[in-house]
Order: sequence, then C-alpha cells, then structure tokens
Amino acid sequence: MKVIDKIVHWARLKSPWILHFNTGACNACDIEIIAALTPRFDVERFGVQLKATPRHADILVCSGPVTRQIRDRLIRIYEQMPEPKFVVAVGTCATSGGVFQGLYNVLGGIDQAIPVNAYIPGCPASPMAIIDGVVKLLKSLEESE
Amino acid sequence: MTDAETIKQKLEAKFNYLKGSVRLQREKRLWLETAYDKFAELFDFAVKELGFSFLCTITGLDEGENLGYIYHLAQPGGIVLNIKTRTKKNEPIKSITAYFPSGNIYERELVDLLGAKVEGLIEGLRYPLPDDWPRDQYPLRKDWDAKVLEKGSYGEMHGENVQMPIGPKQIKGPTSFSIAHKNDVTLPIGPQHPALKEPESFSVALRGEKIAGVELRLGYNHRGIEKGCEQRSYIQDIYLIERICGICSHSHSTAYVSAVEEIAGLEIPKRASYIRTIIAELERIHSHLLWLGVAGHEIGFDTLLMYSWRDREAIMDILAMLTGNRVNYGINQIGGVRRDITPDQVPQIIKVIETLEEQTKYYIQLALEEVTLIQRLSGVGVLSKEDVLRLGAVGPTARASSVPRDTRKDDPYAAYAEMPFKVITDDHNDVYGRTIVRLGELMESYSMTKHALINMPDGPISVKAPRKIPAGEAVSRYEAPRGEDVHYIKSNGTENPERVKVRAPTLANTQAVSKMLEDRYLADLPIVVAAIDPCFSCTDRSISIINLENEHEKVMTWKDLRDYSVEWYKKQGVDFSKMKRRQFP
Amino acid sequence: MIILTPPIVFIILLAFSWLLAMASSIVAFKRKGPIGALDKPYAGGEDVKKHRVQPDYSQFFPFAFFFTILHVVTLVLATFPVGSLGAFVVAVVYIVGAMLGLYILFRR
Amino acid sequence: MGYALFNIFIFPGFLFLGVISLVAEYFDRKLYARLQNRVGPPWFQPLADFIKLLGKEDVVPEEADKKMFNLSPVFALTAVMTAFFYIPLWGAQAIFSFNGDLIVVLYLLTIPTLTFFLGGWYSRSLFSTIGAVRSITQLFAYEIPLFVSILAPAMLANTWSLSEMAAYYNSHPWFWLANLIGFGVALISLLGKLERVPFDIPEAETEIVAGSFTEYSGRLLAYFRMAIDMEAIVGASLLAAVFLPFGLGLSPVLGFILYLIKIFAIIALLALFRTVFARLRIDQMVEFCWKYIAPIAFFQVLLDLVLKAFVIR
Repeated sequence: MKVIDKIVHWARLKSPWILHFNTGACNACDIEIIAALTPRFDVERFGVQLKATPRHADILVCSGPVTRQIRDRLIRIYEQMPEPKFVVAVGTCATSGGVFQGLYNVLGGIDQAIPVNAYIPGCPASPMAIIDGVVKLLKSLEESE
Repeated sequence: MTDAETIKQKLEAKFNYLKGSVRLQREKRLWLETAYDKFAELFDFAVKELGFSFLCTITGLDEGENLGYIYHLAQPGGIVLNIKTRTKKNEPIKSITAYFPSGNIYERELVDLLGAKVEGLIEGLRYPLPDDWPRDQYPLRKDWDAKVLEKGSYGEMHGENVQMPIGPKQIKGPTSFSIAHKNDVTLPIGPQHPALKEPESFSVALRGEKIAGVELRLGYNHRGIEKGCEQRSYIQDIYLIERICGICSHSHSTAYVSAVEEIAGLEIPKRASYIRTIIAELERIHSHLLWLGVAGHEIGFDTLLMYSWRDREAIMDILAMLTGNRVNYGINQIGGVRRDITPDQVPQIIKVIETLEEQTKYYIQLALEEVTLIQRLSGVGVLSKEDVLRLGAVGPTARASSVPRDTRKDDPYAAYAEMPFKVITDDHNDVYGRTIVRLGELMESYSMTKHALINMPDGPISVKAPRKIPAGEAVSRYEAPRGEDVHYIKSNGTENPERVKVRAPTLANTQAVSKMLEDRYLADLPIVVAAIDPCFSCTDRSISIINLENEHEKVMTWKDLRDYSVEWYKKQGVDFSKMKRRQFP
Repeated sequence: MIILTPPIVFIILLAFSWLLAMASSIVAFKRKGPIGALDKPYAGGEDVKKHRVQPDYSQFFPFAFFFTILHVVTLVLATFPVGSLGAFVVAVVYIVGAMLGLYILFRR
Repeated sequence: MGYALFNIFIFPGFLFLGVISLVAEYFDRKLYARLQNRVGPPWFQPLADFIKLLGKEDVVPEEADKKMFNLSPVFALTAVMTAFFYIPLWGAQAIFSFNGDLIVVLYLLTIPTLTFFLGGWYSRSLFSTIGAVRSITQLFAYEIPLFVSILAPAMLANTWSLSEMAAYYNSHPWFWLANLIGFGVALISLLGKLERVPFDIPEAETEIVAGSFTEYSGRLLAYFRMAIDMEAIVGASLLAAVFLPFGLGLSPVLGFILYLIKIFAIIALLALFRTVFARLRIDQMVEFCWKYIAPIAFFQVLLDLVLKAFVIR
C-alpha cells in the first residue's frame, strides 16, 4: 500500500487544478492570476489548469477582502470542493483586508471565513509571485506527507 | 459668449428667483441651488428645453437634519449642469425614472446608503448592501459608525442580545424567489462562474435555449469605499480610490485628483498633464487588449486570449518601467505627477508601440475575416441608437451604436485638448461593432501616445499642494476604457473630504445589458455581458431588469412536475396524435 | 472464437471496468471531518432549491423527427442485400427523399 | 481461449488502448499549447491527472440517482473498448470480423454520448441537465452525416464488414481517393462526437460550467475523461481504417508504425481545429450540420454509387 500512497501523493503534486474566486477584490489580482496562464508565464508547465467548478478543483485561489455579501457563498464553494483541498489567498486584500481594512462592508482577509494554506502578498500580486506561492505550497505538501 | 453663458442667461431669464445664483465655476460647469418644490419644473425645463439629455449621476449628501441631492445633467457638448436641492430627512422625493430610466440605480443607492425615500421607484433587488443588512442602518449618514457592527454592540442598540447577522445562515439568494414562467429553468450564473471574472449573480429564466428573463444582483464587491474616503485624508484617499478597480485604476485616480485640484484652484504644469495623458492611453491599450482576450475566451476562442495577453505583457513592462508597478500605478499626486519620463525611455516605448501596431492590424484583419468569430459576434446584443440615448450607455457600447459620446472630445481634461485623435464610431449596434470600435481605439491610442511622447514640453512635473483643501465642490469626468467615469468631491476646509461620490462607467452600461439579452440564446449571455467590458468592482451596482409576472414560487415534486408539463403540452397542442408543426425560429 | 463476439466482449469488459471502478475506491481519500455543503448541488455559490427541471427544447423537435426518420431508413437500406440492382435503385430513392426532406426543413 | 483474453485485456484491449489514449491526450494538449506558443504540460501530465483524480474523495450529490450516477462512466468505458476489436488496425484483418461489424462499431460509438446524457440528467443539477440535453441535441446533428459518410465507402466495397472493406481497397489501390469528401464529413462529425471546440457546446465552460460533468469529481470523472480519450483513439482509427486504407500489405511492424502515424495525424488535425475555431451556438451547429454537412455526405454516397454501377464493371 505504501507504494500506491507514494504514487497518489506524487500525482497530487504534479496536477494541482485551481479554481479562481474573486471575493470582492478590485480584480487586479484576478487579472494577474489569469495572466499566469498566458504564454509568458504559462502555469500549465506545472500541470496547473483553471477549472470551472469546485468539484474538479484542488486549490481554491481567492483574491479580495471578503465582503459581507460574499462570505456565505465563499464558505459554500469551499465546502463543495472534494477533500484534499487547499486555499491560496492572493494579494494583500485576501491576506489581511489590505487598503480596505476597516471599511464597513469588509470582513478583512480570507481567513475570516475559511482556513487558508498559503498567503501571497502584493497589490496586485504579480504572476511571478503567484506562481512562486503555488510552487511553495506544493513543496510544503511534499515535506508534510 | 460661450454656450455655457447662454444657458446661464436662459435659466436666469426663465426663473427670476435664480437671478445671480447660477454659478459658472469652470468653463463647462454650471452650479445652481433650488428649493425642492421648484425643483420639478426646473428639472423639466433643463431636460426638455436646454437639451441636457444625459444623467451623469445623483449624489446624496447628509446635511445634518436634511438630505441634500445633486442631479448632474450633461449635454452632448460636454457642459454639466449640477442642480442642488434638499429635503427633510423623512420627506420623500419623486423618482425621475420618467425622464431617465437608468436613474433607478442611482435612486436605489440613495435609498440603501442614505435612507432617502423615493416615490415611484420600481421594486427590485437590494443594492448595494448585502441581503442580511438591517434595513434601518444607513452607512453614509454622518452619525452612523462602523463600530455598530462589532459583535454585541448591534444588540445593545436593539435591546435584545442579537448578534449582527453575519453568521453563515441560509441567505435568501436572488434565485429563491421565482422570476420564471411556469416551466422555465432558473439558471443561477452565480458569484462563482467561469464566465465572470468578478462576483455578480445573474439568475436567468430559460425557455429551452432562449433567455426569457434576467435578474442581475451585484453588490458582492461593495466595500464601502465612499465611507472610507470620508475618514481618510486627501493624500491617503488617492491610494484608496486607485484600488476601486484594477484595470482602470489610473482613470479613477486622475478623475479624483483633477477634481481636488479644481477645488484648490491649483494649475498643474503642462508636462504633468502630458504624462497623465500618456499613462491614461497606455492603460487604455492594456485594457482593450485584455478585453479582446476575455471576449475570445467567452466565445471559446482561447487562442485569441493567449495571443492578445501575450502582447499585453509588453505594455505591462512599459508601465512597470514608467511607474514602478504593473497595475495600480500611483503616479498621480495632488498638484501633478510623482515620476518623470526620462528622454532615454521614450525610444523604448515607441519601439514597443510600433510592434503592437502590427499585431493589432493582424487582430483587425482576424476580426474581419474569421468566420466562426463573426458568426458568434454579429447580430448578438443589439442596442439601437434610441436605446443608447434612453438607457444612457457610455463608452464603446454607445459608440458602437453610432452615438459619438466621448468625454476626451466633449469635455477635454489633462492634455487631450491638444491631442489629434478622432472618435471611432460604428453602426453595427452589436457586439461585433463594439469589437471594431475597441480595435479602432487601440490604433488611435497608439498614435496619440507617440504624439504625446514626441512633443512633450519640458518643465516641472508637480506643484506644491496645501494639506487642507479650502471648502468647495467639483465634478470631474474622465473617459475610462469602459466609458465615462464621474467623480464628485465636496470639501469642508479640513484635511478629510466631506463627500466623495464615484459613478463608474459599468453602472451606466449594466442598464443596457437587459435590453441586449432580450430573446437571445443562453450561449450569448457571457459574450453580451463581456461586450460592455464590465468592471463590477468599480460598480457594485444592481438593478432588476426584466421581471416576468411574478408567480408565487411553488415547490413541485418530480411527479406533479411531470403531470404538469404533460398537461401543459396538451394545451399547446403537442400530444403527438395530431402533431402541429411548430414555427421554426 | 465466439468469445470475441461483441456481446460477450461487452459483458467481460463491463465486469472488468466495474471491478476496476470498485477497486480504485480504496485509493480514494477518506474524509474525517463533517461534510458541510459538500453534497449540495453546485450553483455558483448560491443555494438554489429548484433542481428538478425540465428544459423545453421544442425548438429542435423538427430536427429530432427528421433524424429518427432518416435513421430508420438508413438502417433499412443497410440490411439490403448488397450488390443487387435493387439496392442501387433504393439507395438513389433514399438520397433523393433525404435531399427533399432537407429542402422542406430549411425552406420554411 | 487464452489468446482471446490476451486480446481483450492486453493488446488491442484495455492496456494498449489506455496507454495510447494517454499518449494521444499529451500529444493533443502539447500541440494545442505550442500552437498558442505556450510551453504546455510535461509528458506525464495525463497520467498524473488520472491518478490524482483517483485519489480524490468520492462525492455523490444528495439529489442524484446513485445507481445511474455511478454506472454511466463504466458503460461509457466499456462501449468504447468493445468497439476497438472490430477495426482493422494495420493489416487488412481486424482481431475478429463478421458481416455487419461496421454497423455494430458505429452504434457502440454512440453509447458514450448516451451515457453523458444519463450521467448529466441523473446528477440533477441545473447545469448538468442543460449540458445533458445539449449533448443529445448535438447527437441529432452529427449522427446521420457520420453514418452516411461511412456507409458510402462500404457500398463501394460491396460489404458491411470493415475487414473486407480494407481487403477490397487493398486489392484496388487508389480507389480510396474517391472517398476524400466523405473523410472531411466524417472528421467534422468526429469533432461533434468527441465534443471538440467548434462543437464543444455540451460542456461550454463559460456558459454551463462543465455541462454534464459539473457534479462529477474524483474517480468517476477520471473514467469519463479516460472514456473520451479512448473514444478519440477509436474514432481516429475507425476513420483511418475506412478512409485511409493504403499501405495495408506491409509487414506487421511497419504496418503498425504507419497506423500510428495515421491516427496521430488525425489527432493533430483535431487539435488544429481546436486552436483555430471559436465555439458555435447549439442552433448554429444543428443548422450547419443539416444545411451543409448532410447534403455533402449524400453527394458522397451518390458518387460511390455512380462509381460502382458504371465505372467498375
């Protein structure tokens, strides 16, 4: 069984499918996330694919400070993802509410709603930073298991 | 005698109580104040006789015991008439949707954020506050404080120990009440959807593949920036205003800064306005290339996304070189610009722009010849010229229906008065026309940037700005890549602005989405929504568009659904025994 | 080699793939914590109640009828003894009939 | 008996088909990425995706019909694998052939589309129901042109068996050039069957999220994806056997290499279509298929009939 677990673990690291969700961001980070898929950065080299439904995704890439209206939708999407799942918070807003800290309709940061595995600072986090964040997340999974 | 003065004369001639109180603050800005009972007649005169055919926005102000309203009306020539009026806090005002149907969004915002009472406002989805926000809390009131939301304090105000309802409970989403017909499918294109780059929620009533009705709920991106601006100083506000939207951040910061400079009476140096224009056009280039890619992605043509975003990276490098950051450039400051363009950077920019010019010619040729592209774009999302004028669409959406509404030409700001460019219009009235207009504007932006770079005057790049801005108010308009962006700022002499009002271009265009989606296929919804190049984080506005006769929602089990549909089809005469040929659409 | 005839091969492979599917469930991840909204149908984040839907595709009914008629006629044609002159005549009649049907379908 | 089991499970059966479909998926994604001048995935990507999906949690929506939800992928897989035995790969003789195996193969290739419909319909979510009904609507459009364009060479060869057809064209060289029009029609219909871009309307990502696969995840999704990849290989080899029957007399090794070249050429063509075209709407697709593709297929049959009756005495 040990060998099978090792193979499945290798496969999990080699094909991380991402789901992008904008929880009230100014969509600068979202454009940078999608820019990471385009020819100059092309995350498909690491097997990363942008998927459409939480059912197909392993990594939930969120950007933006969680606004009150979107908080429950975010929790629902997070719960609809099958189990070995991770959350990456892209941008300073997703990490700590950023420049929108203290505004009345903002909860400030993704970790106010769901547990987060990796934080990528930057306003907006450039595609290089996003790729570096995802690769660091995968490396940390490699050591943990 | 500019035509602004003639309008001033006409107003004072018609209404003698206005004698001397009509203020011409700037070359194209008319300000006047009136009591609410005389307001209706004045408004009707301005719209009908004086030809103010476009409602920019309505600003709400909290003035102690009564609520102030400013109606910003614009003329195609660029003159803006700002009518101020005020009523007691609980006195209702009459809705102006009779003159401008698009006014209901601005009024709905007044109701939600300021607690205004508007008669005649059509029932619709709540905007911009979340569904579970208590109805009696008005955030933009001066006496309202965010501390109310802390845990518990909401309870004391209301006696019972109830916690501010932010817990994950069943929120009544837009799709729970039925907008559908008997056997329609209500499809939620929810906050998370591959076609939407930002969270907004459409609930689409479908009859087979045809769209029967669309209800658009936004407000997911509403962060309360306007309230935030009132608690920060002018300089801190630049960085907050710039992050309203990631793609048109320079638009918002330039509009905000030029309004503050108009109040403070600062005259920024020529070189600074040239640099602002160059950065504005570079942002328009990268925004249009981005849109081209997203449009390609929405119709399943991913190669266009990859090619156009690959070329866009060249522009992002230039912007990073000029301003230090790929997005949110932060180059504006009150009184001028923060960084200068050195002479050795100029040839690099021109070289990149020339290569992009070749590539855009290839895209124009592609848009004119690619069969499947034309098939998916032409005849989709039709918006006639009358609809544009009635619904107040702006930017490429308006120019694609041959309405030459371009703020750079009508009401030039920064250095656009000296820029040689022509307004691109098209008469296709559909998504195909908008593609042509945007590609044409790309070519214009290339030539404008080169022109500005070559004959940019020397001199200082900024002027010393006072920390405290004297009391006053100003309206500034800016032609963002998506359309006209309006900023209203009111200052009271302290370090913090009294009121900051932002009306983003997508707000005016969302009105037209429902008109375009009438009787279209579901497959057209993503491309029609993408065609107005929505930037909902600017907007976070919401309206209900087509409301079918609202039947009460009845939960049907599978069995009675089947019996129901069999019986419904019998009424339609489809019971196979005597097959009646349906008209093929 | 009757084992290679279609029905038997189908049954063998059906059993094999069903076994494969069951076997691979031992590799699947076993969740420990609560399910939450995991098995609620996906609706873009909204909590939609009406899932039992019956989309009305009557717009494509004419194509569906045309498809079934043509399909049956093709099968009849396929079972004709190959090579005889009769087959040739029937084939030509079939094609002319199909072309006529297409013309009517699109003229209206 | 043993040799037959070897055939079923190892050579042209599960193992060979599985490996070659993974290689084909890699080839397709890499070519697609290179055409968009992206770098594209590494060579082991399809295998990694498949194993990762196996390792995911098993999710069955509460409102879905458990039985149908779990069985659809299994049926799709079985139908595609069974069809592979009756197609002559490189020699003029398939593993097993009988008169009428052409009709059996065509109908076995229709079963996956039906399982997509059942899977989507019984997972009872809004997006999957619409995706399911769309895949059936699309079936109406491409099925008849595919059948007719494949029956045309069969009529010319006077048989309904793929192996005899291959033998006929082997003995009459250059005859297959008459069927090139049919090849074009069959290629376009194969696009529809495999739901590739100009016709990937049932799982249009930006409209109905993932069509009938919206509620699928984990190993069931893995089997559906494997079934689609295998269907691409089986469809390509069917087209190669029917429309490109040249060089069948070569030695088994050379013949096998020629066969691989043929199917990878067809898969490269499919990847090229995926890069060049935008996705059509369902009504445009149905109209396009009935207005242009079906008449051309009928013309091909007419051409073959004329050839058989008058030219080849």
